[in-house]
Amino acid sequence: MTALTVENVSKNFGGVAALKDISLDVQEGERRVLLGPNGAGKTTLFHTISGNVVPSAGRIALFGLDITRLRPDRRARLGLARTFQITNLFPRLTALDSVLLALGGASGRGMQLIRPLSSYRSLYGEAQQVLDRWGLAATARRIVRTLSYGEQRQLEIALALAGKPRLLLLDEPTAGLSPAETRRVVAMVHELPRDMTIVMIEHDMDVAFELADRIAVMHLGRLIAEGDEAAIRANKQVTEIYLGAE
Amino acid sequence: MTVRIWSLAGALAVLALLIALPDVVRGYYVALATKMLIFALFAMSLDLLLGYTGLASLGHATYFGVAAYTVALLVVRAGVNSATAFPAALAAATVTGVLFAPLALRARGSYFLMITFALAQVVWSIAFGWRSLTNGDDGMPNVVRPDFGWSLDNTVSFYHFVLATVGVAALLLAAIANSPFGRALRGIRESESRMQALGYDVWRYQYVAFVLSAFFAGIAGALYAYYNRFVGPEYLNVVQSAEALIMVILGGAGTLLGPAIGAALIVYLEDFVSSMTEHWVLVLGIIYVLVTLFAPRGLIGLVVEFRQRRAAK
Amino acid sequence: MPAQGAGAGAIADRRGRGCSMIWVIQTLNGVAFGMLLFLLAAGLSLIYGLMKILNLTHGSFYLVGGYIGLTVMRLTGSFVLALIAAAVAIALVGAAIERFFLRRFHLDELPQTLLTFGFLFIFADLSLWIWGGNPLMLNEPQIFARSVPMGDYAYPVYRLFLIAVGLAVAGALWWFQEHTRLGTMLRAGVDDAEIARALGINVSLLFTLVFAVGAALAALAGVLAGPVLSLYPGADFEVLILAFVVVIVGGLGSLRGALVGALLVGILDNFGKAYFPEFALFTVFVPMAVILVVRPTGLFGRR
Amino acid sequence: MMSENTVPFDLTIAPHADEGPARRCGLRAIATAGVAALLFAVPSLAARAAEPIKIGILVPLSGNFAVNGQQTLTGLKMYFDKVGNKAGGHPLELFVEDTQGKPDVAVTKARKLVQGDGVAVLTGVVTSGAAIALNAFSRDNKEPLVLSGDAGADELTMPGPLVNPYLVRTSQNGRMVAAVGADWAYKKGWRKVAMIGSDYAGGVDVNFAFAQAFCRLGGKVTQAEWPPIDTPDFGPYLTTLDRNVDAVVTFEPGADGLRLARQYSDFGLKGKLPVLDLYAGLVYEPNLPQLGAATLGMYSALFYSPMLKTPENERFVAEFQKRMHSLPANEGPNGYVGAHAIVDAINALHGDLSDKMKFIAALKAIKFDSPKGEISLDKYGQVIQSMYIRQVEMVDGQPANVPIATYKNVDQFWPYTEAEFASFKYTYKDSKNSLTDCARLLAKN
Repeated sequence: MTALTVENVSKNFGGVAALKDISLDVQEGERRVLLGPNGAGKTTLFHTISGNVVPSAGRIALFGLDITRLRPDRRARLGLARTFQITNLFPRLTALDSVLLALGGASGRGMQLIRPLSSYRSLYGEAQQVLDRWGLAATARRIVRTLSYGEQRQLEIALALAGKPRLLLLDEPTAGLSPAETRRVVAMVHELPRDMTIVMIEHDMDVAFELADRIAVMHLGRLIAEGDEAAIRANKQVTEIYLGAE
Repeated sequence: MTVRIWSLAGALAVLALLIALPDVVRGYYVALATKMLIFALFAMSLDLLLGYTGLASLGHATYFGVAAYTVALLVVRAGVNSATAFPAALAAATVTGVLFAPLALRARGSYFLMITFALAQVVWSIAFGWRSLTNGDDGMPNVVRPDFGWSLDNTVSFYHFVLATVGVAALLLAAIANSPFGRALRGIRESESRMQALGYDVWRYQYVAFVLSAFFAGIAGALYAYYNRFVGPEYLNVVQSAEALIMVILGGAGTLLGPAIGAALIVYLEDFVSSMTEHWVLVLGIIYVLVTLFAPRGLIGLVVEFRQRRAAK
Repeated sequence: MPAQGAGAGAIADRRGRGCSMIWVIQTLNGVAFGMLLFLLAAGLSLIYGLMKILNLTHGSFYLVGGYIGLTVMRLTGSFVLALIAAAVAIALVGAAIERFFLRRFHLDELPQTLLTFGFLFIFADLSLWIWGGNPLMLNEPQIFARSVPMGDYAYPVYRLFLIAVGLAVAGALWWFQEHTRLGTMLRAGVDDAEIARALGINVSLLFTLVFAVGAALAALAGVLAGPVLSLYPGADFEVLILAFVVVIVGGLGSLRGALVGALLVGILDNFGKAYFPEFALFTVFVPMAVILVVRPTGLFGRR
Repeated sequence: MMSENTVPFDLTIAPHADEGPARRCGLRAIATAGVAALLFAVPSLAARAAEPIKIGILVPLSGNFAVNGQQTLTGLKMYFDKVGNKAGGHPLELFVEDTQGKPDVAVTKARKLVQGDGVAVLTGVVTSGAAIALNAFSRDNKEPLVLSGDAGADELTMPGPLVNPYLVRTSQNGRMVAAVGADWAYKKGWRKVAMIGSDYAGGVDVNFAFAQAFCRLGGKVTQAEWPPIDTPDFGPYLTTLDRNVDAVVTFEPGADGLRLARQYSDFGLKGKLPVLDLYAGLVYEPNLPQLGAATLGMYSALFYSPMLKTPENERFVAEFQKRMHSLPANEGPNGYVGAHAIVDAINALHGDLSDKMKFIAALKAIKFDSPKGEISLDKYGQVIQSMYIRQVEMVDGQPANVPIATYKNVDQFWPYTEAEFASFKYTYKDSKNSLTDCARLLAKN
């Protein structure tokens, strides 16, 4: 089954075209990496998929369901989760509280007005498990603002995973991390269940080739190449634009 | 766990002290304490919006004033029983919130502040200008206090009535703050986009918070109409809204207890300092500046910081 | 001649008097008032745009500036000296407030609000202490202390002078923003403080400078408004509210927005009061509410 | 830091405990004339006889009405000082509280004065909103209230929902000045006038009273403009002003008055259309030296003029100038008369204020000469006094409001009898938009 369909999507910002006629199909369980230099439009494409930006033209479908005009939170409840390129966490909450929020969003229990959250024992257990699983157990009671950058990037991913999404969008999960931290994140992704579909923006070529089933390359708002590692390595245009630039 | 026991014991001690207050201090201070309680609730209601949801409103006096005016109009103009007017006032404040929230929530940050302010000014203008109904700036005297079988005309019994009402409202607010809904509001305050990505319908949460906040402000407003036995357009004024904001910030936004303390402190200081010197405005101004410098997260923020620092050691 | 052309006394007739001169006068009134608003709002808007500070002390800069100008004017008799003294004194006060207080809470909204509110209180009481509670009227310079005939009416020359000053300041600010290095930095800073820093701009100095200039503009407005609006306790808050309205209508952080907003508010208020007097209480706030509901970021504002 | 130094929430004060530190500071100490008497008093009989009578003064000392509050307070203190702060054999102790001009604060402070300090009478009060709120407080708590400030809402002293047996007003009421102004205007030969009135309850009250009295005589208001309070620019009103009238009648207190006076001259209307300024907001005494020639020739109606050539007034003006370095306007004399009334009533009862109704009766029985002229009260406790029409002239090189006509013994219903006044169908509350409609204004029940 096709997990994600992007059909002829374009986006203009005040006359400047950020996305030009992008079409993309991602199969269920596939690991897809988006490559491309800065300004290629990768993050904008992510925004149109997650619903933060409404495309000027084109259509987006999630597991066969048209989501082009849905709000981000509706898409999230359909099983789509994402991380942000610039860390987007809850700076003044604890790591545990953050995960609790992530679990609550998926469960739709957020509109409970009176019963204290602390009485939802099972939820707490689940949240602690999420943190344990992704090596963040020690951070549970710490205020997010005080976590190290690497821990914050890990928490980004943990939050996205808490709701057990079917499609996960990772926006440069390893950007700015030390080699050791990068390896930890790569391991994290490797451990994810194989039926989870992942689309990921990545600058680090080694990481990209290690994780990807297929790779798509963007340049100046266009999709210029698609294929597996070998096909991309062989693609002349990609070598010129992207690899050459490194 | 010991912390929890201690805070429970502390809360009970404070409650006992509040109940026994009329036996300890003389009449005037009981009345002043009543006013402190009412404004504590007003500030806490705004805290739900400002401190928890991250929406700074400069029009919160609207809901306070609409409730107060509803009580006065029903009691003085329509001759409705004063106790019946109370739920009607809460309904009026809530409905105003229901109507204004969609307009205000079109914007965020400083623009939200401005829209709430603009809407509040319109309501103030109506209360001020519709003389045949509201008496304009002369205000409406002769508001009767409700009678639930025992008279509230006495300072002490009215104090206990307000204490009970504000107490229940504060418990409700605390429950909301600690419910999954309240936690979600904090998440929204910290990052709207992240909450959306997690599947929260952010707008709906903000809407409900806005309306709840209007409802609780309405309780405070209705109580204030009973307290003074009159209403005037000052209740709806931007000065009143600004004062509520300052109470919240001074005490510590997002803590409920902080804004309550901030409100009580400002009510007390305005009364106390203005009896000592006509330059009480200057004194209050200096206090605000000093508090900002030494406790930028509000008075409660000092305590929290202290605790965190000790925990870190 | 308008008065003769009008039917004797009938109000509907008088309001509908199809006389162009009244329209000219009303427009001039609106523009003159709008120019005062522009001087006030420009600083407020720039300070917000660059530092994201909603400066509640801005009205105090206006009032105290006006009072300083009045004192200098009464001591020396020179209007120009009054303007200079007020602008310089308030610029220094503004710079000090930015440097020693607001700076510590950069981008931290709540403490900044409490701080500027505290200063609003402090200045309000100090000026009541120093200048007393009676409304005080500043005298305009002798050359402008007359009226020119306009049809059946007379129009005060000083208001024409206000329009000229407002246009000159708007022009100067525009030139500064477009054609000087500092102006470029300012625009970059308004767009994105990070970019500004990356460009090697001394953001810290820029902040102080902009805050001081904004404060000085408010002080100028205070002195210039003195002969028309007079100075009195409470004026600080009144003009703060009006300046708020202007920047909301125009959009925060935009010089063009401040100018258009100021003219719009000035003219709407004037014609509203003249032709729909029964809605005089609403002439300012209802248009503002409508604009905000339709366009929540004002006419020229960005998110 | 805060909680220790600045918040001594005094939980220990018992009902009659000694004065805490708060009591001794600032305003209170300045005003406490009885302190010396207390210090030297010997316990027993002497002490009992010298037990001070406490008087609570409620005036705005901060905010927009601070200056009016200061002037009223000065007037009050001048008279209390004149009698050596003694009345009926008792020292007088003054407790001053700042109302900020807000009704809710006024009531809070009144409660403090009555329940905390135990004052026997409340006085002062500048704004009508505060007066109406305090009136209810006084009625509910059976606390005598002597309105000696500007607060002029008519209904306070008239039969109706606000009736309060514990209230007297020695200052004025809104309509008395306006009704006299209308009479004088008609006698001067004016038949058509335009009105500019500040758009608040007091403004509508005053202008309505003028229009009604003017209509009754045969005159007509052809236009009524209502600028909101704090109108920065009167340009729109002045340019649409009806020029085809005999005069312009204004009511614009505060900064609005100063602005209107100035802009009236700027727009070239001065000299073309005479002005009758009800309550003298434009030609307020502190405005005159600032406005110079702009106000020359303007008429005004008020219950006082500093230019009155009576010995009472000349003494008053000299003393007032010594204290305030300016000429008194309306507030100072009002405060002075209020204090005089309180002192006379205490004297009449030899200092025994235990029966409040007797105290009120003694107040209503007062009759004396004052800087304002002869003062007495009607059965409702409302002042009966003289009204003056004044005109701005140069006196010793300074513009001044010189009295040109006097109306004696004007009561609150003037020129009507109480019965005729009560027979009118409409009140000011429902008439803001019908001042030009004489038939409606004069309609009877």
